[in-house]
Amino acid sequence: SIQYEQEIRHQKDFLQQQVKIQEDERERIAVLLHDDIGNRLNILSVWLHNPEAWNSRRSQEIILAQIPELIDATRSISHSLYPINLERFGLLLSLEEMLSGMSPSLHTRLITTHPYQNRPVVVEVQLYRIIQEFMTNVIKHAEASAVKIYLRDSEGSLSVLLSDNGKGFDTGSSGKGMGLRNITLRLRSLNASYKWKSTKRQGSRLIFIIPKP
Amino acid sequence: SIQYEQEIRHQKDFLQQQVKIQEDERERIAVLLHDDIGNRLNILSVWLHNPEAWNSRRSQEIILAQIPELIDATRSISHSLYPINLERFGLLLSLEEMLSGMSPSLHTRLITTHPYQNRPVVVEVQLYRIIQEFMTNVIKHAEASAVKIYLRDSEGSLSVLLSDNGKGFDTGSSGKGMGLRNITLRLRSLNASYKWKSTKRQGSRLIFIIPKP
Amino acid sequence: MEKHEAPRIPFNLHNPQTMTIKIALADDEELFLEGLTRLLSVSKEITVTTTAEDGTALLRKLSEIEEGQFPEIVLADIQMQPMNGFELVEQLRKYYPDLRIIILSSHYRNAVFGQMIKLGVSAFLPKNSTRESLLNAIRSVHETGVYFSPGDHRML
Ligand SMILES: Nc1ncnc2c1ncn2[C@@H]1O[C@H](COP(=O)(O)OP(=O)(O)OP(=O)(O)O)[C@@H](O)[C@H]1O
Ligand SMILES: Nc1ncnc2c1ncn2[C@@H]1O[C@H](COP(=O)(O)OP(=O)(O)OP(=O)(O)O)[C@@H](O)[C@H]1O
Ligand SMILES: [K+]
Ligand SMILES: [Mg+2]
Ligand SMILES: [Mg+2]
Ligand SMILES: [Mg+2]
Repeated sequence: SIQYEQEIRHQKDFLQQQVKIQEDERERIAVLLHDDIGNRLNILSVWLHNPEAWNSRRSQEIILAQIPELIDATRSISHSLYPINLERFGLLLSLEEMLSGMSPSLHTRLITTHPYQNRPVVVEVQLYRIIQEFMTNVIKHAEASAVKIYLRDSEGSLSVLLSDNGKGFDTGSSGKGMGLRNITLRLRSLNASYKWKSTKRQGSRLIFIIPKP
Repeated sequence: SIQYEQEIRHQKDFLQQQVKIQEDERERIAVLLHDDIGNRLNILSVWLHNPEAWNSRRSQEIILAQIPELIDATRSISHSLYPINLERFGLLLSLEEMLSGMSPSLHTRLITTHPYQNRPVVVEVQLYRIIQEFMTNVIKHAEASAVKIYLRDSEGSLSVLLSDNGKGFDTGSSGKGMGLRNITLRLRSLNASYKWKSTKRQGSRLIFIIPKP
Repeated sequence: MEKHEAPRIPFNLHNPQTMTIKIALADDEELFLEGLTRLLSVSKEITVTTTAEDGTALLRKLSEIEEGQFPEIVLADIQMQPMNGFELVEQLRKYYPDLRIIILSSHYRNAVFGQMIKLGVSAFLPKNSTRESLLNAIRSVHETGVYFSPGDHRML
């Protein structure tokens, strides 16, 4: 009974933490939109509403310079929120995109041993997020120089191996972060079996298998 | 023990639901940003990059027409995410702004009996969200013609009364919505004591008291 | 999938009457299409002969086009309904193998770039390109069959 109570408290804490994180993220994006994008648009508006803008070369240059910055800013917020290209271009291209955005000092490889069969978007979003969270941890903590992502799609079940060659960590005591907990949550929602392995100074790896649908 | 297991399962379901809702919202905003804002920026770009744009009336009209729509779209996404003005202008002004955005057919009143003392933003965000969620339900379900929000700030503890004159509902069987559950979650995180009251055809009310900090 | 009769391609570049580069445009955003048509029409070396608001409409228009008006280059968006850019490229490659294709996209380039090269696309440009880079790309694709931006070179 004490065990149950602990488990319930544990769940409640986790929930509150989730709500807090969600709220923080909403705030971050709202502020970015309001201040960054909003301010840029207001500046653009002022310049465009100046009748001189339409005759002065300098004004035109200033106006034109705003556009790519606005487009980049919007795109990067959009991208940080949700991999919308998943639906449009599929998991593999989205993963390639993710990896190509990483620092060149981290050597990344995406290896598919059997041709990957597309899965429903709800599944691919979970897969994408798991890999994204793993990559974030590698960048934040691992001090690694290389990461590999293997996807092996055979007879309906999909095996995934994520590994880095960094400093490793104690996978038993997961600590207070949300990242590993979120990965677990997503793996469970996919009915995956999974296993962490990490040895000091010999990198970290996560293997999981998603059963046939 | 069965009760505990139920409670744990309940919590887990709730958690999964929260994660799902969060994911859906992120997707909604990402798509809006990419497609709605992104497309408009591309239109702006292609017209502005035409050297003739600066002399043609049609170009100027199209270019200028994009700006307010871009500003409105950005602002409304931002506001739907987080009440950023809370930090800047405080709870009362933010609530007034919320109410002023409601349909004129719903008569709204914000009544403060003692002068309201500002609280930390984390608290005010929760307050704002509770009231926002209540108002959303009134609009969606209550068929009410009037809503009142009382704030009574005396000797450090804050009493809030939210009420509508709509069709009422069974406050015991909360149903499957997230709204009431979120309200409860937030009230708990504020250590508030609270009470729902609703009678068929005689409206709904929520009273809560936030203790001295 | 609809079948499209392949017309005889009047590929007469050396005919002095057709010295301008004939272009077809496909984008589902009406105002973008109009803006792009105007932007390109400023240049004397280019004639926009066909515009369409999605892939299917473009294929239909190409199959009905008058002799001498058939475009040499298509500029197409990726995100369109009911036929998106990928499907459109496949159809165009199949029915009009000599027609050159430039993709205009607001999408993250890296991911799509490789796939598009495999499909036989001649160039890949962001939608907010300057008029000059659009013209450079069109000229280069017209003359050499491909155009790589400085960014593309880095990716290759
Ligand atoms: N690939 C890795 N290499 C080395 N250490 C790791 C790796 N992944 C996780 N860790 C360790 O595990 C801890 C928990 O990771 P987790 O993702 O749960 O939290 P976090 O990254 O610290 O914070 P958050 O993900 O919530 O922003 C990390 O603080 C880090 O010490
Ligand atoms: N002010 C109200 N007047 C009448 N009925 C209400 C009111 N507030 C809530 N309800 C009833 O309680 C139910 C649960 O509300 P709740 O906010 O939890 O969910 P929802 O509004 O249906 O969906 P969600 O909030 O998740 O979008 C509603 O479906 C509605 O029937
Ligand atoms: K697009
Ligand atoms: Mg982490
Ligand atoms: Mg509700
Ligand atoms: Mg489009």
